[in-house]
Amino acid sequence: MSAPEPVSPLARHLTAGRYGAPGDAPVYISERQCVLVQLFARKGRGDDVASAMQAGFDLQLPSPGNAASAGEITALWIQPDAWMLVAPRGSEGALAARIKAACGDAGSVVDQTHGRTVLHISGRRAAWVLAKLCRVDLHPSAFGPGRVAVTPVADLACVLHHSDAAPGFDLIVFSSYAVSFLESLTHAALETGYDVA
Amino acid sequence: MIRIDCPYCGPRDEVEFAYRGDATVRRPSADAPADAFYDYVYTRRNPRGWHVEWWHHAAGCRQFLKVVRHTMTHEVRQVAPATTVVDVPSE
Amino acid sequence: MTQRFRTASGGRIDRNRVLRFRFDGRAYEGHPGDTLASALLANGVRLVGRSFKLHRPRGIFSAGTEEPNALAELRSGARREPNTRMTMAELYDGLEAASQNRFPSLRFDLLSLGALAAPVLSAGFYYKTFMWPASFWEKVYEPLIRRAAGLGRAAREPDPDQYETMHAHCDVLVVGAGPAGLAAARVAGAGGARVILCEQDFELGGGLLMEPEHAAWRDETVSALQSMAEVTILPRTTVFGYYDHNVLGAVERVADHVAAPLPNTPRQRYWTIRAKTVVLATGAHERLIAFPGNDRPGVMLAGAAQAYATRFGVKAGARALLFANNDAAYDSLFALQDAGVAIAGAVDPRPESAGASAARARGISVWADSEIAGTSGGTALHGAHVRRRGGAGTDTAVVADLLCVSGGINPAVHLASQSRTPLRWNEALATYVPGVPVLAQHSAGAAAGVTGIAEAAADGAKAGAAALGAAAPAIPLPTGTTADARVLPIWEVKARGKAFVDIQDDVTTDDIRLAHREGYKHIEHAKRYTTHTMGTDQGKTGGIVGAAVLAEARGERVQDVGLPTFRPFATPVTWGAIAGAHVGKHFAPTRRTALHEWHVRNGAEFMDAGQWLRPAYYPIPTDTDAWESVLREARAVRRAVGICDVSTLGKIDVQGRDAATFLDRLYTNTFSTLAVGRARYGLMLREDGIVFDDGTTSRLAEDRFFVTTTTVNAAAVMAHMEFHLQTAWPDLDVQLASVTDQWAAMSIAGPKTRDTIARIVDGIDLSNGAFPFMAVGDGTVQGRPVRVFRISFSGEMAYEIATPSGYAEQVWNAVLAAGREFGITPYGVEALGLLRIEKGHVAGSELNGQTTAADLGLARMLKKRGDFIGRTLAQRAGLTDTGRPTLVGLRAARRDEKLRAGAHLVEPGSTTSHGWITSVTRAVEIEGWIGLAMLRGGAQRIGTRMHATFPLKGEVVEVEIVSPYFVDPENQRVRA
Amino acid sequence: MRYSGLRLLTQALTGNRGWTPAWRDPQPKRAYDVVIIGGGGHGLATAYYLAKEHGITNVAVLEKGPIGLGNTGRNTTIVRSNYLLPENHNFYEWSLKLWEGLEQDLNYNAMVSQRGVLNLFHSDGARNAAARRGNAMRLDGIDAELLDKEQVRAYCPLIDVDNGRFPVMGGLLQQRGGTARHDAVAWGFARAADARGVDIIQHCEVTGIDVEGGRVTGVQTTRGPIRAGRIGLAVAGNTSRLAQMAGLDVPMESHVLQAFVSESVKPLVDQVITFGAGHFYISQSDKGGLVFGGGLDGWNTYAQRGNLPVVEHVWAAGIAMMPSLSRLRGLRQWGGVMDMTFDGSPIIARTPVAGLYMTAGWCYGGFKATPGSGWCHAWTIAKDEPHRLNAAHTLERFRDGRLLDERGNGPFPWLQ
Ligand SMILES: Cc1cc2nc3c(=O)[nH]c(=O)nc-3n(C[C@H](O)[C@H](O)[C@H](O)COP(=O)(O)OP(=O)(O)OC[C@H]3O[C@@H](n4cnc5c(N)ncnc54)[C@H](O)[C@@H]3O)c2cc1C
Ligand SMILES: NC(=O)c1ccc[n+]([C@@H]2O[C@H](COP(=O)([O-])OP(=O)(O)OC[C@H]3O[C@@H](n4cnc5c(N)ncnc54)[C@H](O)[C@@H]3O)[C@@H](O)[C@H]2O)c1
Ligand SMILES: Cc1cc2nc3c(=O)[nH]c(=O)nc-3n(C[C@H](O)[C@H](O)[C@H](O)COP(=O)(O)O)c2cc1C
Ligand SMILES: [Zn+2]
Repeated sequence: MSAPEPVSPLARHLTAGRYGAPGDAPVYISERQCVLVQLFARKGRGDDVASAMQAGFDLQLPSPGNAASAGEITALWIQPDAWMLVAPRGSEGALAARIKAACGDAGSVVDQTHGRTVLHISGRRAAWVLAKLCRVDLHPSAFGPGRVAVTPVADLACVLHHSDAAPGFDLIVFSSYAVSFLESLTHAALETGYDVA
Repeated sequence: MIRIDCPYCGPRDEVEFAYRGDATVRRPSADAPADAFYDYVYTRRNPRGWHVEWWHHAAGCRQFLKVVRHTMTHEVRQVAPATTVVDVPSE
Repeated sequence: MTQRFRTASGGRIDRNRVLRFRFDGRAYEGHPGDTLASALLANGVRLVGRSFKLHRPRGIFSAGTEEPNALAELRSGARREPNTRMTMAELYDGLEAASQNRFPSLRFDLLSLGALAAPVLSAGFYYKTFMWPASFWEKVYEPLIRRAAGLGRAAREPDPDQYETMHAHCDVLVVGAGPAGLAAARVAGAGGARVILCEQDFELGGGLLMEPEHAAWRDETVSALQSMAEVTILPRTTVFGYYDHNVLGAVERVADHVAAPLPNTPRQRYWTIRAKTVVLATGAHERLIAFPGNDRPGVMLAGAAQAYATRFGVKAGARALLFANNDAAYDSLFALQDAGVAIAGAVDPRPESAGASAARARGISVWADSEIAGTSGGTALHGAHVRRRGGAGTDTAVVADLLCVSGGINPAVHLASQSRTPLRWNEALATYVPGVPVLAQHSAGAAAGVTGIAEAAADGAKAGAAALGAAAPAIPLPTGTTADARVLPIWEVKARGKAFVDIQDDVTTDDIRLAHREGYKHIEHAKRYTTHTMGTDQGKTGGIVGAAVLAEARGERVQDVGLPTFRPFATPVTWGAIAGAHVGKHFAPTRRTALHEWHVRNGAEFMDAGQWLRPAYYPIPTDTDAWESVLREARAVRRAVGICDVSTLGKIDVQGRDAATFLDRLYTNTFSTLAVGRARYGLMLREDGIVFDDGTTSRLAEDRFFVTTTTVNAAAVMAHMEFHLQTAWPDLDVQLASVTDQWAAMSIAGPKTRDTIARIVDGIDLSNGAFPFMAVGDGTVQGRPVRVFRISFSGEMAYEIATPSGYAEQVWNAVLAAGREFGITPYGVEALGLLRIEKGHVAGSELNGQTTAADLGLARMLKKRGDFIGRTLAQRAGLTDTGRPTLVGLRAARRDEKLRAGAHLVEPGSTTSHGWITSVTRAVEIEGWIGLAMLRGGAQRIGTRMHATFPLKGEVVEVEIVSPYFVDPENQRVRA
Repeated sequence: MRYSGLRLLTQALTGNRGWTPAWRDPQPKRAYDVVIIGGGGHGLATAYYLAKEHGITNVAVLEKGPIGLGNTGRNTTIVRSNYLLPENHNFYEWSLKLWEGLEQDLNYNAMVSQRGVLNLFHSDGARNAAARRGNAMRLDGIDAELLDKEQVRAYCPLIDVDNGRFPVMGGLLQQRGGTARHDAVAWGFARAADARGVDIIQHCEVTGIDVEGGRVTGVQTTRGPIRAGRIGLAVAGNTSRLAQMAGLDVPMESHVLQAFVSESVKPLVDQVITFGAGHFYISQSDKGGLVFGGGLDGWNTYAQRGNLPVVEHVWAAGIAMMPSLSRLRGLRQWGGVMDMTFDGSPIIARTPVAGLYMTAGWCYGGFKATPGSGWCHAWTIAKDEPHRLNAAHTLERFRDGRLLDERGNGPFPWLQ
């Protein structure tokens, strides 16, 4: 029996095609299939978790407002002594287990792979479209590649990661709101037009 | 719009936060008399001036922050992590 | 001939293109660059509206946002938009507008006959009459008043257009793109700042637009700004409010200059702008002078007449007379003369002035030391009476169809004042200017009392530099000399007839004096008593004039009387714009479980639970009504097996060394004694001793718990936990993660549950011995991880299966397949409610924030030892009073009678309520309707009968008071 | 001078020159039997009923600014008595009865307009709560009706019953509820109290309360000290500050509530409607402006101004309820400082300081209480004991746990 495939809440909601205004600067919207693991350092064990992650994954846990990557894993700071680790889809629960094994009782680990959905928006006007929904300043002088903001987008809790310079942004939202979120995002993108890959 | 400079996340709009009232009252110990709990829950100075208050960065880093804010001007003078001891400005 | 009043040349309109439009059904033509007002004036239309109270004829008074009179209903049907300032409405081809507040027509308005009664309709007259008979107010007087009042008519259908929000951040926000704003923006932009420049007009330039000689500087500055990457220019954008922390609100009219927005484009966009520094270059509004007949169509602000001539290429009249107390206004008159308007002369209260000399040099006759004591004409001005100041000598009748008035200028200090910048009296201009700001803000140009193009631009550049806070680059500035804006402060000409200080609301100088006489002497009292400054223009042209009249009555100086508070909206903005995209189904986000689409495909009827959508029930074709579905589903659970999506329950992963200690303090019961692999029902109080929430908590490891909360309280419980963890017990080692969305959960309940799920759950021995009631374990279903809980809300043998939500549908389908032979039935929230009521489990209707644990029969859950939240205050006398209502069960005495939640329990024949029904249902376990209720002396009344009365429907039902546990009170089934 | 249509006519014929001040502007005396602090509706009504019902006329109302510009002058004017708890609805019903005869009593047209107040609900739970409330009212003889969805549609066609995010299920209607002209209420009470000898002293801020041996003796003001045998506080959002002058910390916080008025339009909304799926309520003033508001900004403040987040929510909720309002324009926005208690219900009571009384804690609902509050406060001051109608509205109830928490929100004033 092959490994069961989880179903994304957006599975039936993202249909490839071009939508909205026909201009020449559309944004591109897609879903990313990821493994998400929430890692906490236990009280007073920040250093231990940091060195465990360094040793086990060669990953330096980022400071507030930032992301850091090592290999396929990207760590996003989400709250004091807590990070969201993002990696490409792999076997169920495996990454969480590896991290827990590495951190031991210095860390608490919670698999959130199914609890969150990751959308990606890119294109020259991506920040402009996001500014309709997002209250933080996305200007290069205030934000930029490698930066992370935990902030509501379209009134929904979101981890916003400026993931690539293109520019491109990852938007990590609660799965139960994913459809609602997508509706707001695509509505905001009607004016530039958007392309679903 | 109140803007609160979260020590972790940076300046954010008030909508990201949930207000949680006077931060100068402290939960009494378990053996404290009922009056102490009464004061903790109900008695408020409610100052017209500087107020030290809790704001929960609910849509951000999930931290309860101590915010020193003026209740007439709404100026925010200090935003600190929950365990920080903050002084109420005299002016 | 169309456009009779168009000048031969000049102006910023595109004469090569013609736009057609209609006003009150008649067709006219105008040009791109026109406003509705300028186009109407070009066509010689003078009468455009009726005043608020007296229905007097009104014409176009200004050329901007300050317009009190020229308000129209724009567009039609669902797009009808009342009270649109014609002076701001950009002309487009096909525009349709109608005058308002008149019946049956603008020219013959029956309600204007009411003006005959004008002396009775003095300020505040309605407070003194209409009191007899009392019942006539709602039936007769008020409807009459209401029908006569009001201005335009609102649309009655939903708005077909879209609106949007936009969030912006900048170093420098410049409000207003006149010379001051343009210069400020350019300096700040050239200095490298992120700049946003908002201009409410469709063209940038402000006062420059009516000064052709400065067009070159304007054009060069605008293109310089356009070339700066960090400068955002927003025309058609009104900054409406200045809020705390330098946050300003603005509305951009994206598509109001076309008949309807393009597809994919919003009509308007609401901007929230967070600015490090703000430059207010909002210019000034010219003010009126109160003289009798100053409201007649044809009376116009001098600057406006100039704007029509030089910007729009329109002669606002054929023969113009000026009444002004300052030199600057003469420039307007000269501009009219240059545009080919015949000049009747100038009336100046000053004995001598530079303006007057200049006028005479241009061959214009000047009545110095004079004033205008009245106007003549019907619905259009025919002339004015000029007399010596104070009324000496005889009046001269001057023929003119355009009377340009200038009483000086009022800097547009609205936004500054909203931001708590104090206002300062400026003697030379006899008006208020901004004082020292409180926030990071600069006022510049006419907004700061600095008039003249060159001066304003220089002042703007200075403000731009100050905002930049760094060495400011030099920019080219316009040069030139400007007429003196200083005034001789005259506010009113006292002569026979109505002299208006608020033209829209028909407030006269006599009204102000009457208010004073009656004791409404404070400016805010006078405002409210007379309605002065309360119209759509908020007294922009006459506010200070009314204050001056009041000051005179009080024997004080104007500056000692003050002005009414400046409030948002500096200019009114569209309601829909602020609502943005949050309309219709998008008013609030929708939360869906991982099984949502299965529910949709299987015909579920949904209901809202907070933001969640939950299946209420799943009708099948043979169900004749909803109850039949619900009863069918519930029976399936009681008799065989059912499955219900319970993913919406809040789930919190609690880890850490001190996790158990923490839960002990949060819950009224103890969790530190719970064994790994076991679950326990927990009750949480608020600190005031009232029940907050309940749910089951499972111990997954020594240092790890899985907490569930009620659906509606999930977020509140999480915040409650974080609050206490971070503020009261920061020493505890506990980590909290919301895993509500990570885990989908389904409750499988009924006697055939074990038989069903044992077929598919691997890795757990589900036998009663190995996995008893309240056991928890991890396993798999067809290779998908699951966590199984042996808990029950329905009162039946039940298991809850949680699975990572991406597998929800697969696991759900596996259970359905396994249970098919038992007739497994999906059940919704309605059946769930039925089952829990039969079982006597409390839920939201009982946990309503007003009940204690004892009220709900849960007193035994309060541990005797150790602290927990709410312990102390729960013991207050009022909360332990034995007279409090407590939980009981009810049955309709006649089994076929329906019970209703919200009914009250009374003794037969009495109206004294002893309690109320919280939840009801038709039962499946027993016959008829049952319910739960909160009843005083509940325990003692069990076995008695009472009346459940529902006066709202005139219903009374006899009920038996019974134990709330209708089903299996011994908990045999759940342990089976 | 008595007001009437005839007087209006005769005055009109003589140029309206004969009108006299609605109330005098006296100098403060050195001492009064009773000093009422706060010249809002509640303070003025207290003074009026002290004089009218109890014959106590040596009374001063001290107001720091001009009268009636506190919450009385900035509220959305809704009057109703549709409360759940008997302690509350019986009190408010008495107040509503006073409203019904107020104009004739005061000889001032306060434009009490019983146009109906409809509270919408959108869920079974909310319907049941509305039914419980309406039935409770009916049992105590107060009018209430339960409308279903179709009746709501018929009652007010502008309401979007079906298409919203939270469709309307029905509403609880009180036909006798409605609005009154806020300013006129203050002015009418002032004029009527003045006519009975009460001194209304404006621009007189109380800066201290003198207490000797646990009993009040007078006040310090910006216009000098004034002795008083009894003192009644009616200062709304400033109650904490005034109570502290007498050494009391009260269970109250000050919060801002915003209100809005649209540009004036022809009659559109003929009733008072409150939305049940968000914070929004609306009525139309006689001038034609749609007067609307919503919830608190939600943090302690003494400033009479609010902020954009609440504007956004309230306006969006407005469009959700009545989509056709979308193209109207907002004209003005302001705020008032609310005296929020920890259970959302008022306090009309004696205090631990002898001779000091208060009517306070009105939250955002005290305008409708104006006559009733003044009436009960006057009774409590005159007799040094509460009337039956305000017996439960004590200061001690918080300590005793006898809370009057209508909505079960708990001790969080910003959520009440
Ligand atoms: C936006 C808004 C909407 C509302 N809507 C409604 C509604 O629809 N229905 C309803 O029933 N209620 C409503 N309310 C509540 C209602 O307005 C108030 O509860 C009520 O008006 C309070 O009246 P008051 O006389 O107690 O207070 P106020 O009118 O505020 O009077 C208190 C007075 O005390 C004075 N004062 C304060 N300190 C001192 C001092 N030291 N010395 C002297 N004087 C002092 C103040 O200047 C003020 O004039 C609303 C309130 C607001 C702000
Ligand atoms: N109205 C008059 O009659 C009058 C009076 C004095 C001065 N002036 C002239 O005004 C000029 C002074 O230059 P200035 O730059 O100080 O003023 P300005 O009047 O040229 O420019 C102000 C600009 O701000 C815009 N504005 C105002 N409030 C706004 C808001 N809330 N949101 C967005 N835009 C807003 C206006 O539309 C205008 O374009 C000179 O030409 C002077 O002669 C005119
Ligand atoms: C019921 C009601 C109706 C109002 N209608 C108007 C109106 O038509 N025009 C107006 O300018 N203001 C109106 N206002 C607002 C007042 O002008 C004023 O803003 C408010 O009373 C608060 O006072 P303040 O702004 O002086 O602080 C209204 C206020 C209320 C309470
Ligand atoms: Zn934060």
